[in-house]
Amino acid sequence: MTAPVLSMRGINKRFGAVQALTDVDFDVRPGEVVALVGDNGAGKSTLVKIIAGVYGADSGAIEVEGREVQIHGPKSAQALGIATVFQDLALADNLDVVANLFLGQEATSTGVLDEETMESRSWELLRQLSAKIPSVRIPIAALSGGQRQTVAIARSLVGEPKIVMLDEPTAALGVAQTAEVLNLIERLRESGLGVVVISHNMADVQAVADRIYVLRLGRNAAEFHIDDVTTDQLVAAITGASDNVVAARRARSEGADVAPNPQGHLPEENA
Amino acid sequence: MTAPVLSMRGINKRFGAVQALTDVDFDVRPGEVVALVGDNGAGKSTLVKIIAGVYGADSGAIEVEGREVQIHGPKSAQALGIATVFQDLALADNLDVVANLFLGQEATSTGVLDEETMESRSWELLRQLSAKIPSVRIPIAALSGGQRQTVAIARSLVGEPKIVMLDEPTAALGVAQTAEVLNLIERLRESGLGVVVISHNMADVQAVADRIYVLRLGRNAAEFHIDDVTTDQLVAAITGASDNVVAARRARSEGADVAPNPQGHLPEENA
Amino acid sequence: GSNDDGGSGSDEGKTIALLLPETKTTRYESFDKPLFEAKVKELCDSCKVDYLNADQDASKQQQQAESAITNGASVLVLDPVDGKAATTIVKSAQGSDVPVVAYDRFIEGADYYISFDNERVGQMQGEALIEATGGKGDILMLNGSPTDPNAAQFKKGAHSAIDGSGLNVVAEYDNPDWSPDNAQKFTSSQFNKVDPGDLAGVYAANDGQAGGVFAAFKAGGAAELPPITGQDAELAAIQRIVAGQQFMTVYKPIKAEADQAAELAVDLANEEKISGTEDFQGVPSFILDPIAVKKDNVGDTVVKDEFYSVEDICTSEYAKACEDAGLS
Amino acid sequence: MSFADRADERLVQDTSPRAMLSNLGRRLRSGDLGMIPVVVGLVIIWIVFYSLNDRFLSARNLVELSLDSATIGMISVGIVLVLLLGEIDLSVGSVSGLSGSVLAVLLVYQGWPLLGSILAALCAGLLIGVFYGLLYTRFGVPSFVITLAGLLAFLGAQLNVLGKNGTVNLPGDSALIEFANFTFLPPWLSYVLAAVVGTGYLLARMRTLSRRSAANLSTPRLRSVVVRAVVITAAVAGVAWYLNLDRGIGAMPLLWVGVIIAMDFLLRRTTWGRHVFSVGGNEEASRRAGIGVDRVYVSVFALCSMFAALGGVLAAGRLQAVSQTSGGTDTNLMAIAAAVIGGTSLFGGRGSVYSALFGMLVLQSITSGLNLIGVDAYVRYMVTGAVLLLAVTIDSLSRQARKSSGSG
Amino acid sequence: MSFADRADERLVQDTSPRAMLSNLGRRLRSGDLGMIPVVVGLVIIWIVFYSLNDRFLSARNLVELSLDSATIGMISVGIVLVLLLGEIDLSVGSVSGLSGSVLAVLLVYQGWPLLGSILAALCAGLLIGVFYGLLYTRFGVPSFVITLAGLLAFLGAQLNVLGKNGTVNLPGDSALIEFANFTFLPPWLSYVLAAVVGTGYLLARMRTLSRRSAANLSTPRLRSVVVRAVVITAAVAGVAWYLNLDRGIGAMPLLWVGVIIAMDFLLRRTTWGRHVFSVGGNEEASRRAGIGVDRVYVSVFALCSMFAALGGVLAAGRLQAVSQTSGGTDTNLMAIAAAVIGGTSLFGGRGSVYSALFGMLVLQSITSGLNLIGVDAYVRYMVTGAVLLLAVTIDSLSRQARKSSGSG
Ligand SMILES: Nc1ncnc2c1ncn2[C@@H]1O[C@H](COP(=O)(O)OP(=O)(O)OP(=O)(O)O)[C@@H](O)[C@H]1O
Ligand SMILES: Nc1ncnc2c1ncn2[C@@H]1O[C@H](COP(=O)(O)OP(=O)(O)OP(=O)(O)O)[C@@H](O)[C@H]1O
Ligand SMILES: [Mg+2]
Ligand SMILES: [Mg+2]
Repeated sequence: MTAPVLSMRGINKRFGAVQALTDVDFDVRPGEVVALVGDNGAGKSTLVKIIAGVYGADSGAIEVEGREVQIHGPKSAQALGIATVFQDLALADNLDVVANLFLGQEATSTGVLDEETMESRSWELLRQLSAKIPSVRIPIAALSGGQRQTVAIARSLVGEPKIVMLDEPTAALGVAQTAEVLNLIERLRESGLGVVVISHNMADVQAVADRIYVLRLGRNAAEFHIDDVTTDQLVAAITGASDNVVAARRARSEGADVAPNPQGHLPEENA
Repeated sequence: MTAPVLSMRGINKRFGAVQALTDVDFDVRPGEVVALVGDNGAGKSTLVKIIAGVYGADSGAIEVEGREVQIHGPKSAQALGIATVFQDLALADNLDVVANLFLGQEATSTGVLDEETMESRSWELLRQLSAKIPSVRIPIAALSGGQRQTVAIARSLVGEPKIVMLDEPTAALGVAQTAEVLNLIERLRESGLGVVVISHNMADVQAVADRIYVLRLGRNAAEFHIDDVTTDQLVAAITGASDNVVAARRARSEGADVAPNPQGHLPEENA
Repeated sequence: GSNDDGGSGSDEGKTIALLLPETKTTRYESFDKPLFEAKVKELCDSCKVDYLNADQDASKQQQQAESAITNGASVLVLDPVDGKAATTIVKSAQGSDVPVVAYDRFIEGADYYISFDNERVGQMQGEALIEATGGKGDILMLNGSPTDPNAAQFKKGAHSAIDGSGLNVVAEYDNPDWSPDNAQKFTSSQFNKVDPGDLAGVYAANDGQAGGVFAAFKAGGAAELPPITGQDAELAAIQRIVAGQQFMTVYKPIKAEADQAAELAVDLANEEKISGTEDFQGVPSFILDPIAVKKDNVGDTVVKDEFYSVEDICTSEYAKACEDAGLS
Repeated sequence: MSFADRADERLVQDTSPRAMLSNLGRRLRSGDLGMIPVVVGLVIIWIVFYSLNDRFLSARNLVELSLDSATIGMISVGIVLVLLLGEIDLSVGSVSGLSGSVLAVLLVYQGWPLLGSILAALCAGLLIGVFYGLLYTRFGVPSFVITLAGLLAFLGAQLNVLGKNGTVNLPGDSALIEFANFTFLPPWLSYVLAAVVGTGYLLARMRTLSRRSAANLSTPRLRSVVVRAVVITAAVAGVAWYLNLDRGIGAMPLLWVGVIIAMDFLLRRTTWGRHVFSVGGNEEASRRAGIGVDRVYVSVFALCSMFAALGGVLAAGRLQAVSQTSGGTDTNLMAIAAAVIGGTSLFGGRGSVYSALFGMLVLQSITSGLNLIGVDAYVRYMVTGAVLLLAVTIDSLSRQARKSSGSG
Repeated sequence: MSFADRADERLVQDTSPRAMLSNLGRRLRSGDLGMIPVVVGLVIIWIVFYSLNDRFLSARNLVELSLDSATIGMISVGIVLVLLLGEIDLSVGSVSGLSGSVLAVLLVYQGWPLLGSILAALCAGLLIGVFYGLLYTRFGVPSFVITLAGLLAFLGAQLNVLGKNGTVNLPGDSALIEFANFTFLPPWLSYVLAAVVGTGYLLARMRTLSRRSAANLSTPRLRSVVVRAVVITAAVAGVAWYLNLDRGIGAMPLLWVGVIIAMDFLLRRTTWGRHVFSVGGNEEASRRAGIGVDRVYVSVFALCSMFAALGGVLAAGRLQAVSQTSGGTDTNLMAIAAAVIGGTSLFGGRGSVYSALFGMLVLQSITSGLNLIGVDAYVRYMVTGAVLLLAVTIDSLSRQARKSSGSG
């Protein structure tokens, strides 16, 4: 097994009275797609933001390519080769699509912005993702939710990262765009990058992930290899109970009883 | 068949150089769940915003309960009994969860805000949706994506609407919360409301919808009854082609060829 | 009263408060204050001067008066931002047994008054202009700020002289903030109506505005400058007068005024008897005469009084003009 | 415990004294401190000036400070309201000057009764505010421009109303002058006031407490509520005692503080106040929630101008005269600066009316301290700037801490 | 057509003259008009004043207008920059006054050469700006407070630098006075300028055009580019011709317009400018995109103060003297107002340096028109306010239209 490109140990983060993360461990290897799943508010985005340098962890150690690092801000995370698509997208509403795609990585020729290169490259990137954007010269504020998300994802392809983190990248995407993003993730894996994907869609997770971390209420709740896990086990690990509302709905719609997985199968805690 | 509670004819909307909606027709009947699907940027949210009074249509007629109406703003839409969960959530980041839930419909006693009633009612609403929110007294800005979405959905349950419109309500939700929202939609249908759901998740759509409208590039592309349609047909109608990337992915992952649906099966255009 | 040092005959630790109205003209900080302080020091070594400046704000001045009384002042020497509104300060001070000397501007009900008469200043400016123009021709009038009560008094005095004469006021302007820039802009826009050469003279209420008027004439390409009035005897204005760029300024021998005020204040602090006053609207007063400074009497006024030294005035730029004017 | 709002296991819920102490430390570091940093800044300013001149903290000077703060402080209350909406009012100075002039002219030249004149002055303010609000909501002109135009236009109106004679002295025996300068609570009444405030606080908290436990929500401990009530009573009584060494608690500062408490109540405890915050935080979301956004704007602009008018009336009483300089440029800057120094954001949705109180006290303390020390004008300007910056930096540093710990 | 950016079938792409006309109508109604509404406001003001006094549009008065606008207009350029970041600088007046004083004192009392003095004055501005930027980025003090403190502190510094004699006359033969008052383009050069501007525009557009078609992107028609170039040349030549009836195009206004064009280029065509807009639009997003946000803030504050200093230097040249009132309160208000009137948002991320140009022209036109007509002080204030409001309402109404049609 290759050494992890990113490795985190004992990460804690508290916001006011809320302990968002408690002793979380997390590893990503090159050429591996790691899924991070968990209920709403489980702390997934917080973990991603800590890696991306948006928040500082209260305690815990982060290693990138075996070296312990301090991440002081988004800039230093990017310098370490970490590209991130945030759940809240983080686009500048007043700028157009091209400007947002290349924000912080503008193409220039003789010191002046090279708009033509950026614009034609934008069309390429967006077409790769099957984006349905009528014009790249309208401000982001005028885009639909899915169009914005596509722009945010395309952003992460500009530049040459070692690790790509995608926080619910397909939440607002149409069926075709979702498929393209899954294809993209597979392409990233093939080129040897470490990929972290957060998603609430178990089908998507199972389709692309090699390994799955489950967070529950800010703690490592379980870790699975993709081959060892069923959807029901995953859902049970996420919700913390096997007789959950998801199972109930499925049972109702299938008109049949699904045998509940005994909860004992799950690793109780990782730490 | 009952008379539509909401009926739209020939709706057009143009933004600058982009024709977002062209001659769109749309009906919702009481006690019916109508799904609105389509690719990113197809115009779904624009249509919902026109009904909710956020935008004015350039042309076209809207009838509510058989009477032709002019919707001058969100307030007048609400007066007509239309409650909306917007895709961009539209919450006040600086206010806490309770304040957002009851915004515009505050509970008062003797002219003063009745915080206790609102707070305990908030806990009820959120528990109904299995929300994982640690405290209702923190500002919305401190919530995770899914937590915000739950708050936005819970908002639509305060008050007594005739039509509930949910624009991608489950995009950021966890599996349990998604199941609860689907349950909620069914409860709304049972109590005789007209429900409009926008979603990119075909499984969810097929689970709760009675009728499905497909928008493509701002036009009515197809209309299905839930019993008459397969997922493949739906996807083909959305993407406008049966040999699409979704089918390709599915084919690849199933290791088998799926027979492409002949496109001729779909109604070409509704208008 | 809170004047806890009051009542004793000795001059041990007396505090005299000097309240001046603004900082935008130099006279207060550069002359009134140091001259007053020096004279007090000379008369009464242990006396202390509390100096306060109200930045042209009447309510701030009221607060400062209260502060001074809090601080144990035995006398207030008050140059009011607004002479009319300052009657309140007088009453409040007198209520605390602190006598008030109205300095430079009149306050009704003050215990004493030392000044040059504001209306008289305006009148002198007007008369000088009549003299310079021969009492006929077109003039511009640039008055002080419409939000400054004293400006109205200068304006009134000037009109009392000009209105009866043969001078014709083509345009009149109340300049917000007494701003030289505004004066320049106003004057140059008048050149659209009147050729600069056709103007017989310009009434400018103070030296700052006179500077703006001069700049406008120069920028407008005027071959010859008409007489321009001024007030305050700012160094820049004296230099212009020497160079023939400004006709006159009104010089108030501040040293005389400050010295008189200091003597009076020390006497009051020591509760000595005051004599030699005249009556001005019911207030015992020392009325001093302002002096019109023109090119020919610069040496006999501001230089003689050591208001400015010849070196101050005659920078390299003005050396030649100084020579011509006989300043050395 | 099984309170509805304490069920989540991620909530850190240790109520032992040690935990509460460590919590305080955490709050200190994370900057979640409300008004405390500004108050700390104020205390530092007081200590420094006291060490330079010990009359600074004399009862007499503090009474003067309270009187001086009240006039522009009243105007600042209105500024806080517009800032909460993310708007601005540059014309409060002119409006206060105009209202003062209306009052003076009606009272002195037209012989109106005092109350009638005051009402007319306030109405003038109200009308101006409504006019602003309508301009803003109908035409969408930025409030900066509307009120800049108002600053000029109403200064012109003020000059016009005052007429060519300028300064108008109010009648020396006017009740307004009496109120603004010479009316103080008698000592016994000031202690009664302290008791009333304390009891009022206690009763209000007890009511909340019982309603919360009825709704099965977590409650603060009764003991801590009682302790707070006692501390509040003692603090008010202490202030009253010290000020009573001189003239005591003035009627005008009392009105000011009363207005602030009342506005704070309106903002935090009524539907209207909630809507002010929501419109300031996210106008679009508020509109979509069906809130009458336009009405909120108009009401806030109207209130702001009315407070400006009230400030102008009080200033007239305090100065016992109205002149062309009444409500000059400084007034605007001071009123806005007080609100901002107190921590109200210029971008809307964040702040408290108490910032008008503490911000004004900071500004007036600097002015008053420098008056007592007596320095050259240029030094005074420079020191004022520097002290101002220092006072606010304390607040900003604590906010900074909050930001970087991710909880803001 | 198969351009990469014209593939979407929802794009309305009719380029017939009739469609272009109906498009213009649509843009008119939807308010997507950039600077046009302000220019319309300006034209209306001009027509009104012209009808009241026909000297208003005389070549002489327009030359004066251009000279009067340039000094504070230069300061306003810097204000636009800070506004684009959603910040404010209240101290530009004091900084311009201080720089003017530094210049005058070095030049007259210290005998420095003119260029050295100017450089020192500009450096003073630059240092102040850098200091602001560091305070803002290190401590997070709101720029309103920092620059309010600066307003006071640097006013004090100005008084101190000027010393006890106050006003300093610049040497009458100084090249600065020459530049600010008497240097005008000779007629032939002004027409050459027109030709150069037109050709420059044409060449730049042609280059873009060829690069775009090389990248397979849609291009505007060559014909329309040429037409525009001709119109621009004709307009500049026309203005030059009219001004040449009097003294011609002044060097100082030319510098001002040149600076505006250069800053517009920097803002729209360089990485730095892009970052200014992104930080102003969404600071957090910019930070996450790895932009050196702090550096952007510092550079903008520095530039703003430097432009203020440059404005102070020019004002000194124009007035031929520096005094305590140089850069008084009006300067701040005028400089900020010009930017806002020109349509730059106070909330960051939206605006153009051209707003400094047109906003300043609006303000100066009102002043100059009222000077020509000659009215009482109070009427002057009221009319200035009213005209200002009217001029901006046109702009706001068009923006309003855009908002309600959902395209903003
Ligand atoms: N800036 C913040 N301030 C305070 N609390 C926060 C902040 N950000 C997150 N939290 C809290 O931390 C917890 C974890 O949030 P996080 O955004 O990491 O959840 P998540 O797993 O991404 O959820 P989702 O699936 O809904 O996106 C939540 O309870 C949230 O309330
Ligand atoms: N305010 C606006 N200004 C300009 N164009 C807009 C605006 N809102 C939407 N559009 C355009 O209208 C089209 C339809 O957008 P809409 O938000 O309705 O799409 P949608 O179907 O909801 O897509 P998604 O699935 O991504 O949410 C898009 O191309 C978008 O660019
Ligand atoms: Mg998340
Ligand atoms: Mg949508």
